[in-house]
Amino acid sequence: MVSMTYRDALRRAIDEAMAEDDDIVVIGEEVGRYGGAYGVTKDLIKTYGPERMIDTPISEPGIVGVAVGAAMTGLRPIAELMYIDFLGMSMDQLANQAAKIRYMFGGQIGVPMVLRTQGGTGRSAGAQHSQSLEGWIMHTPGLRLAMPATVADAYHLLRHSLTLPDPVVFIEHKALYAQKEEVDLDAPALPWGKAAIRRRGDDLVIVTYSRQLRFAMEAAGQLAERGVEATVIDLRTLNPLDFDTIRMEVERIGKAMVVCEGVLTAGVAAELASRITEECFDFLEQPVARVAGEDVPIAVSPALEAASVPGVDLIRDVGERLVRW
Amino acid sequence: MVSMTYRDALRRAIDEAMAEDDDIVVIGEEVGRYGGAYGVTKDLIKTYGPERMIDTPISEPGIVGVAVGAAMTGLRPIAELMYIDFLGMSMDQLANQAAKIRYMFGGQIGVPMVLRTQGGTGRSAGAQHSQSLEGWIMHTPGLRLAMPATVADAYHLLRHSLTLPDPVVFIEHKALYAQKEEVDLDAPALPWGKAAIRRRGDDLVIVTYSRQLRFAMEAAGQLAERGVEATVIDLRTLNPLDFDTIRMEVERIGKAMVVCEGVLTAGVAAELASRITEECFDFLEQPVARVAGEDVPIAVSPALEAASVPGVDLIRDVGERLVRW
Amino acid sequence: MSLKHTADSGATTPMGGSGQAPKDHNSALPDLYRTMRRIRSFEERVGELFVRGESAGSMLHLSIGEEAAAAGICAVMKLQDTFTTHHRGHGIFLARGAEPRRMMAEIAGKMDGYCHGKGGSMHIADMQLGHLGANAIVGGGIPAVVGAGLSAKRKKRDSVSVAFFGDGAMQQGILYESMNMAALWDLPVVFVCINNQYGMGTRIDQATRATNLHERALAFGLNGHSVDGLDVEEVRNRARSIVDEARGGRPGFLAVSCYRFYGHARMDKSPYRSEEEEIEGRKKDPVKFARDRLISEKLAGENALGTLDGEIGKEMDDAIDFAVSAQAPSLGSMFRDVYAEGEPEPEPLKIRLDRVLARN
Amino acid sequence: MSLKHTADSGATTPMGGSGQAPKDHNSALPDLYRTMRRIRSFEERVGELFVRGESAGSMLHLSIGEEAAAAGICAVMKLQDTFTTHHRGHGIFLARGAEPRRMMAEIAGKMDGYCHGKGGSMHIADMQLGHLGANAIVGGGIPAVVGAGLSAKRKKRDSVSVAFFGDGAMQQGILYESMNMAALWDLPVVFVCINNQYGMGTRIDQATRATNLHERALAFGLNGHSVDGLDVEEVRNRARSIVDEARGGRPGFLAVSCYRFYGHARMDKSPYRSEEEEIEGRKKDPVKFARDRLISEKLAGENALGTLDGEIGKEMDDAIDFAVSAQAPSLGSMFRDVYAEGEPEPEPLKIRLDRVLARN
Ligand SMILES: Cc1ncc(C[n+]2csc(CCOP(=O)(O)OP(=O)(O)O)c2C)c(N)n1
Ligand SMILES: Cc1ncc(C[n+]2csc(CCOP(=O)(O)OP(=O)(O)O)c2C)c(N)n1
Ligand SMILES: [Mg+2]
Ligand SMILES: [Mg+2]
Repeated sequence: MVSMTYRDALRRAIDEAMAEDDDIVVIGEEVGRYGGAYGVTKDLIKTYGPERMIDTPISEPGIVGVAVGAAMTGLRPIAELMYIDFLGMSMDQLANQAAKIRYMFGGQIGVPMVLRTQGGTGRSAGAQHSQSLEGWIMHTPGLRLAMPATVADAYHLLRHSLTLPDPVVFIEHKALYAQKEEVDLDAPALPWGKAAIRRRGDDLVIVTYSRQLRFAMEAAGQLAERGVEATVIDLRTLNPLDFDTIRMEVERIGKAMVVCEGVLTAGVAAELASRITEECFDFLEQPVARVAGEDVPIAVSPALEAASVPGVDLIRDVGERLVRW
Repeated sequence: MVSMTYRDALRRAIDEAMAEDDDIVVIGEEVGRYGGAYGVTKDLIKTYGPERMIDTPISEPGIVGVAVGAAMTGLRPIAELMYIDFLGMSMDQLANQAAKIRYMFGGQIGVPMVLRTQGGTGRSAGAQHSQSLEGWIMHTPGLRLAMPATVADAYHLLRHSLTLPDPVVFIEHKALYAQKEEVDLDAPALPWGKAAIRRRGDDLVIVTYSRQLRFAMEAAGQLAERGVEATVIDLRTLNPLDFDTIRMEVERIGKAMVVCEGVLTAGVAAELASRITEECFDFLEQPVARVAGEDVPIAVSPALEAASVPGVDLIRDVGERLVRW
Repeated sequence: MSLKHTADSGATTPMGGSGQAPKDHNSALPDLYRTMRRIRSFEERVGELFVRGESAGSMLHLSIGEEAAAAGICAVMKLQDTFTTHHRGHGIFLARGAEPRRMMAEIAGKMDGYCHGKGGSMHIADMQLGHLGANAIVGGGIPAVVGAGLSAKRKKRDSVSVAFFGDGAMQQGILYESMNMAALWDLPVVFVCINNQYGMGTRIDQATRATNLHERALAFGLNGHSVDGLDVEEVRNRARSIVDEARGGRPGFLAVSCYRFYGHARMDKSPYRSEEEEIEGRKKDPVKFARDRLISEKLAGENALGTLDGEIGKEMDDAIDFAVSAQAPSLGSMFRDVYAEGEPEPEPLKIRLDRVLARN
Repeated sequence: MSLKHTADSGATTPMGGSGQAPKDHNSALPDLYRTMRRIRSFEERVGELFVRGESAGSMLHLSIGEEAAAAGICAVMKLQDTFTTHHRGHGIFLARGAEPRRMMAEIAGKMDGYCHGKGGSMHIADMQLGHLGANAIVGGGIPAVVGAGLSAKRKKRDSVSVAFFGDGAMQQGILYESMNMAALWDLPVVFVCINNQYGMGTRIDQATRATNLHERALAFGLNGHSVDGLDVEEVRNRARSIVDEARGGRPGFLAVSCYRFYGHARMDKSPYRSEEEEIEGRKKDPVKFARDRLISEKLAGENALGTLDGEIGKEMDDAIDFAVSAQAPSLGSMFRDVYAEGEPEPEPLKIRLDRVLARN
């Protein structure tokens, strides 16, 4: 066991994968000399040189498009969008090209690329640098979607993403980079596509991912002090979605809450809640509670920013009311 | 009452609005001389000239961005994306600019523009010209979203959109343009934001919009022959969403199906189903059935294309099973 | 990649003979003519397929009038080279050696097509021939060649990647991002703009003030040129130096001017341009120009050419027959190839609904 | 629009006197110096606000070293003109006449800021001053000026719209789409690239091979120029003709070269460039250059300038005090301004959950 940050685990995953697989190149703004806006690729250029740590101009549509072409011709690019908020510029290359190429071309070829990016609130960065846009990705067939919440998963999910035949959107959370955990990265990991049960209880199921897992775990701890025991499921990947694990727990317990940072309407929380409801209807004592971002842009004001996404208190209160009702 | 196509109703709405409001300009590819790829703006250039029917280069990000700037400075642009599939190129200007400007700038100014576009299957146009991407829009706070299913609504919703203070994404369906109905456009219309109950029954509620309304109505007709009476709700707008109408019918009937053409996962059907479930849980005898597009890209093969989105048979069968169960 | 096509590698001479293509300038013309004639005939058959109601949809964009760009540029590409095309790419793909049968079957949306009926005319591709894909998004296929150029450079493949697109795409920002990166990284990449004067109904001078298209490439540091697309040999010669220099790491740009003989797609009757203009435009016929020159330079006789044209016509008729009688894809194939083989397929809605509706 | 700022319209002279700004060339310098000095002092205070932990976040981009672009270009804009800026736009906004207090309050995320604490440094705007908004998306604010140009032309407002952006945005495709449309439609629009040599940690020659930035504008048919950003009078003169021609319908482009004195944002210590380079770069100090010239040309004495600088310093200290003591926005304001006044606000999650959890 070593103590490691989420940032360093990501870095180690990239480093090891690049050492093993010569075809991996990193393509993005400030990924090389600068070492990444959040330091994830720091110093990798010293090992792999500028040919593999490719600093690009500020050209988001182009970056993703270049990665698509590279992936089709034998490389395994890690493209980076500095903020997921820039997805709107790249969505054509991602959703119309990367996601559809295998299908449109009748299975002739795939696009084995990883699009690394980060999202979420926490830095007073305002409406254009704080979004959680995984909903757009989850709604796009052909794209895998990984959202690690823990240090170990930052490592394992990224390593695994770099072996997959199809494009993976890999979304980190900006507020997690400095998070430290004791990890043994050589211990066997959960398989790709499998959700992790981070805590077991009999009163309530909380389904979540990415940074909201931290809040959910803290809320679950507070709930336990009040005699409410929650199961907390960390989805790890949204595509594939491990519904079996959700089903098992919801059918066992009968009460569920889903927690996402992205805005409520037509987002991931809606998918999770409706899927749970349609598949576990007869087991549900209560409607699934959706806890998600408010349907507003994110303000720069730290107070407004924090209030516009779920936090520990809200999760705890909703959990308590779900169970006590 | 006159007989009119959806296309002509749209055209009339634009024509009348432009005649009344000098600030309206149309900005898009082939909107002027050509008259629109689907003929909606045919000959309007004869009345309004190239200064108001502005043919643009093929520059989707730019087109939306230009409309944003025009809307902020006193015009009321109707920007056109020839296919909603091109949204991926324009999403930054739409979601990061148009949708957020009023909020980011503290309410100083709005972006009163309408983004007209069309989506859906029906022309063997393949994966990049057949999508239903309203889910991305509905998941973006700040954007209004209208999706007319009928000829009268094509007219009324577009007229109303052209009076609103905020950006409206107005999505037509390519398979509806030639649809003809008897309409009296001078008769009072349902208010903006109000859903229409297109058929009343006591056995089942079908919630839908755009072209799927046609299929739902036909399915409801077939269900009636089998003794099942469905209420069919046409949402007309997804933002605002008239949940009161849905609630009233679902609470009365207890069985609901939602029908969308966009892909199932994390789309509009998920929002509608989870909203219905969370608000009407105690009235539901059954889980809400989600009928939506398959989680695949759209193939060019007409057979595959048709099979990948809901049709009359599927809606009818699901309706019957929901009720008989 | 194993390639079979009619590029530099030679193979058969156009007059039906065998052996290496002659090396000197003039005698490449028969090959080029044959390529262009095949394109022309193929496109005419695509029109016929549509009229017979056997095409998948009407979004069929014919490259009649643009054959010299396809033939001239593909002639200087090598086996290992790759490319992407726009929506009007049949001719390029044929010039590269595609099989008309499989192309026509794809255009008809059939199982035996290059993409098993999923891609159609606008999303046809073939990795065997280095065809990284046609694209229905104007400009959408452009950055991929920069990625392919990166691969080629890194893997020392000595291959060039060529993006083919129309004049309309000159107004898409992604072209400039792509050219800038290609220049910055010294990539073996060529950008080819087939300037047929129109983007749908918009004439090039209605889309931009800057109609000397290659000047934009120069401003980004590329090796930029323009050439008239009437004379295929001129196109080929111009392309050769550009492609060769690109292979050496100096990315290039070539605008080939020509005229789109017919409507934008099958439903378009081009009401936005005059008949006189069309008559004038169609005089810029690269197929006729090459044929006339073959005769005037005594490289081929009228009879031999007539025979050749007839053979090509039969080949293309056969492609139609093949396409029409080919099978539609099975419904089950709908869920295939969303993800790689071996990955679980997306669950069909009906199975999900069965489970939900028949619960417990 | 009612505007109050220090542009062409004159108003107060920089030395604290009143009356019209002098009309001849040399004597505009005091005005320009005062504007630049105010920018410099303001930006220094922004740094201080951050160090004191009173700023909203650390994404604060100082324009120290770039003052001549802001002052020189805003000096030739008219009351009715509009503009957008990039994320490094404090100086431009100040040059246009913004109130330091309300700016600083916005940067602190407070209710009394220009955007009531919702926009912050990167999304500040003021319709009164024609500021259509700063933008945190590199290139994101560029096409809006084309739209503003359309409005101006259609409404015969005789106003120009100016997009300010960095050298990094020169590699964003949307710039070319925007320039192309501006040229095509003869719009009163100017594109101003403030080339501070870096996009974050990437030096301009690491982002492009084509560092003569204005050549790209020329290739799209614009009136393109470059100017050194050391001498504010030179910038102003160059800008004047470009802005004037734009007003007449000939869109322009101006690249102003300068040096970003400090890190990209507050957390960046610029490890990617050498100390020598920074020392060299900071020698291109437009504020010092103008101050020296004021003295050498006897337009102002050392004492008067010292007094002026001191007054400006106090003004900016006051802005910090104002910002620090201003109120945070109320939580309820979170739901305000998503849609226009009078439209229903989005339902807060807690209200929804209350209903769901306490049903019947
Ligand atoms: C991004 C995008 N915008 C618009 C269209 C619609 N469209 C298809 S082809 C075309 C014209 C393209 O013109 P050009 O690039 O010159 O190619 P050509 O058709 O002349 O070969 C347009 C506007 C599209 N398919 N993709
Ligand atoms: C679309 C987009 N890509 C990347 C970023 C991250 N980013 C912010 S500023 C910046 C550098 C911009 O450089 P330049 O345009 O030269 O402006 P400067 O910071 O030098 O003023 C980058 C990469 C962003 N905000 N938006
Ligand atoms: Mg063209
Ligand atoms: Mg810069």
